[in-house]
Amino acid sequence: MTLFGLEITLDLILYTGAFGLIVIGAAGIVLAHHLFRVILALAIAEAGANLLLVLSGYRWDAIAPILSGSESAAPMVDPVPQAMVLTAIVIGVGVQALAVGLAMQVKKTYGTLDMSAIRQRLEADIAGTAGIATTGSQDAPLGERPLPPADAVPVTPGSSAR
Amino acid sequence: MRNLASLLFAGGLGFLLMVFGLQFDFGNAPMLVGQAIQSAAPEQVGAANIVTAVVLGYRGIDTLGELAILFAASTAVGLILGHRHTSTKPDPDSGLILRAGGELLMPLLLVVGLYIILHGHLTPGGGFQGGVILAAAFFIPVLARPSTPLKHTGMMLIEGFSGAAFILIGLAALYSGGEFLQPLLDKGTLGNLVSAGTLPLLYLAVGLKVGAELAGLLAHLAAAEVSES
Amino acid sequence: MNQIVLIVVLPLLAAFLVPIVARMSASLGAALGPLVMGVCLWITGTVAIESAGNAFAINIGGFMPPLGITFFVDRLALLFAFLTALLVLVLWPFQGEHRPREHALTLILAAASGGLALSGDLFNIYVFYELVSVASVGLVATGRRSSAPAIRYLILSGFGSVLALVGIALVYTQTGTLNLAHLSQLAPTHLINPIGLAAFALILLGVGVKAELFPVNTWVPEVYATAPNRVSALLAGLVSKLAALVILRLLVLVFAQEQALLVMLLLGLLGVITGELAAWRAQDMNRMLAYSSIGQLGMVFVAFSIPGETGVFAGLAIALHHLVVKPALFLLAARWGGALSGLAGAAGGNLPAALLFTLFALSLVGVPPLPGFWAKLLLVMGLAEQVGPLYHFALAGILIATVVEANYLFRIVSTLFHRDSPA
Amino acid sequence: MILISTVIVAIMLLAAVAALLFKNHVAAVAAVGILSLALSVLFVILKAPDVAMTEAAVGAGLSALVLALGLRRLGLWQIESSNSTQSSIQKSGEHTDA
Repeated sequence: MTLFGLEITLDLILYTGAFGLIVIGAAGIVLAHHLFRVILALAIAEAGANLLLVLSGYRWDAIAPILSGSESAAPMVDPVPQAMVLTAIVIGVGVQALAVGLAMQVKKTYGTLDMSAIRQRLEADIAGTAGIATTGSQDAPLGERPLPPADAVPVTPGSSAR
Repeated sequence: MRNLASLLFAGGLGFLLMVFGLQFDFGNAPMLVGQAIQSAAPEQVGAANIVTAVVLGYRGIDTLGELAILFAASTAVGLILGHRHTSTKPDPDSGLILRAGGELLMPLLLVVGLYIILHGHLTPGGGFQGGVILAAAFFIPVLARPSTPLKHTGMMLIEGFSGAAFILIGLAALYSGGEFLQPLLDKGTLGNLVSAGTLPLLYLAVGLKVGAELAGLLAHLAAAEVSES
Repeated sequence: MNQIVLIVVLPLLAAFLVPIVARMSASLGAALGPLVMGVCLWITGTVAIESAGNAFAINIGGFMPPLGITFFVDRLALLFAFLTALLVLVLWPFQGEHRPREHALTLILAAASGGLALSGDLFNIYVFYELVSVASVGLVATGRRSSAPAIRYLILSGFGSVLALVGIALVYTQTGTLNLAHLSQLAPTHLINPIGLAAFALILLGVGVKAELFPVNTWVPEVYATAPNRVSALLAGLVSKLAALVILRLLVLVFAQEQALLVMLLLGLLGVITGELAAWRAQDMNRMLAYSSIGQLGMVFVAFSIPGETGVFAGLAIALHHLVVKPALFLLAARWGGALSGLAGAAGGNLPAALLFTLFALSLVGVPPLPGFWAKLLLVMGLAEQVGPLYHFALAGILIATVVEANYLFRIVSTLFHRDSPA
Repeated sequence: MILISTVIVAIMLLAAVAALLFKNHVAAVAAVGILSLALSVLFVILKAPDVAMTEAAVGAGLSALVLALGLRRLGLWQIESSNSTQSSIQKSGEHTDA
């Protein structure tokens, strides 16, 4: 079977699946506006990486890596990547649960889960704790706004009192 | 602008990976290590399920690290969300059917989970898969009656001592003259339930640890209070 | 000799048991952690004396090297293991309210760091690296307002570890092994090709998250500004160096190809420039130290990209120097904190601390008799020896960055000792 | 085998895109669950029964449970479309778009 001059083979499909998941997940992590979507995107990318790892140990004419008495000489698919994927899946769910727990705390602290809103509140928060009056976005590219020397920066009354 | 750049990045990453992907010799894995493990595993470890032999034997310390990750995640979630049981208004208890079903299901799930764990060295399945089922068994009572929280002391004991048991089995090997996590005890006959030396014991510890940690995580998340204001 | 595995296993055992012990006896629970870290320190010391500087390997589980997981113990690994135990002990949360969970996470961080220093297996490194991630995110989140930085850090490092996992899959597809020593034998025939380079770039980006490598270091300023200073000190001092050590191992053993060095050089140089410029712009102490940390790590990577022993020595010298200096600066800064403009005359309150701060800052810049100078000198001389425009460009970049660094650190020091309040 | 794999891969990719594009968070979590289930079937085809069991139990079961609990506690649990009035948990001003 060919499509657009490209032969459709099993490996093409499987690698498309694995890399497709990784890329969709990566795009989601970068592009999603909502924190919860970012957590989902991370899970998707992880699934793709796991699939890729399993593919790396596949053999055409082989059986699953479990000995069943008599036919112990039959070739098997590589058990090592499978063991690695087992580990990676469980690690993934641990990280995911931690992320969900942190998201709850973020919601509690900031009242929102919108990524850009969180970032803005965070900047204001850090500047506020440090006692700096915010003079615009910290995300501005380097050199865009002229920076006064540190001792001329306007300070809030609280920090100049010492 | 940023979105466009990241889309380009993601697309480029995908294209590059795809190009590399097509160069792979799919279906003919080199299996340098895999082949060696496959032929040595029955003798060295004695497990019919080679994946189990790798997970608990050849790469045992990975599994220990993984248990530690679950423990760290559960501990961190507990630390972040804290104890708020007194102030939290729990969800109302669910209906009679779910409560009764939960009580019936729990022992059943416990048995199935333990079965899967203890046959991990023979058939597909083992500590992780069985552990998840154990977690479900531990968590179902919480789901059925949110007002009665998970029994923390018992959970904490299982959590602590199953993890410790894994390490202590490993240390027993170290102090009987071998290396950490070296297989101990008689290998038995390949394919028997009592075979593969300490492997079933290790998997039991893994299963209990995974079950306890995951149930703890779920309970923390379920009990968390996110202010509605 | 094989008791070196205990420096990974004992802290884990203690971490599992701390909640139970603390429930039985609070004082025993509080003492367990420091005690175990002390034992680890002692074990590392005895192994170092026993081995007399000779490298050896232990096969976990007693399986022959390419089959099982190997811990590779050389002088460098022992040094980092020793420093891990020492730094964790020094930065132990002795004061404040006793929280067993915090102790457990610190112990896990110590165990994982020890594992990163010793492990000689690609996937095992990944597992310990994830363990470091989870434990450090948990510790960062103990800060009062640090849940948002913590989750942004967790997501970035989660993404990084997916990339690293893809890189590991590529390596495994090419070679069929994970043992670093075995990989270094197979590398010339299997990994010196575009796929090898792609695998290196992916693993570099993945591990680079912790090592504050240029494009994946956006978490650094916000985490260091909000996390407890003790945790910032651990992350900036210890964890980033261990990640750099892993990158060094991979670069030397597995991916020793020219393009890989160039990638390192470029990313390192970008880290130096962006880090030092951002530090110069920073208006508060913690973020200034954070950005300066990015710059210093960038210098480490620039050094690693110099082929041969010179680069390794220079990079390690800068890394070790930074490992001592940055935690000290973070701890001293905890005393003053806050906006740089509010620091005027702060030295009057505590002169020894201010003097110590000045000394460390001078060493960081590289003022001649101090250790920082010799580390930087090694780097500059190594770069000058290389031919090729990129290395000379890097040399110019490092020198300019040093001037910028001197500018902002001197500015702080002069503010600290300033008599009058600012205009 | 190639046909089954194609179908499964297509389901997986569609579910992944859907998980990111669905406005409704519950539907997005369900899509991730479907992705995990499809992946576990693919693991069976690839002769990795252990991995398939784990993916089904952890990915489709546990992880979906964790996410669902998260949705519930984050006030995003909302099965009907967003203009539904039946929102005892859903906070009124909540930002729900993807």
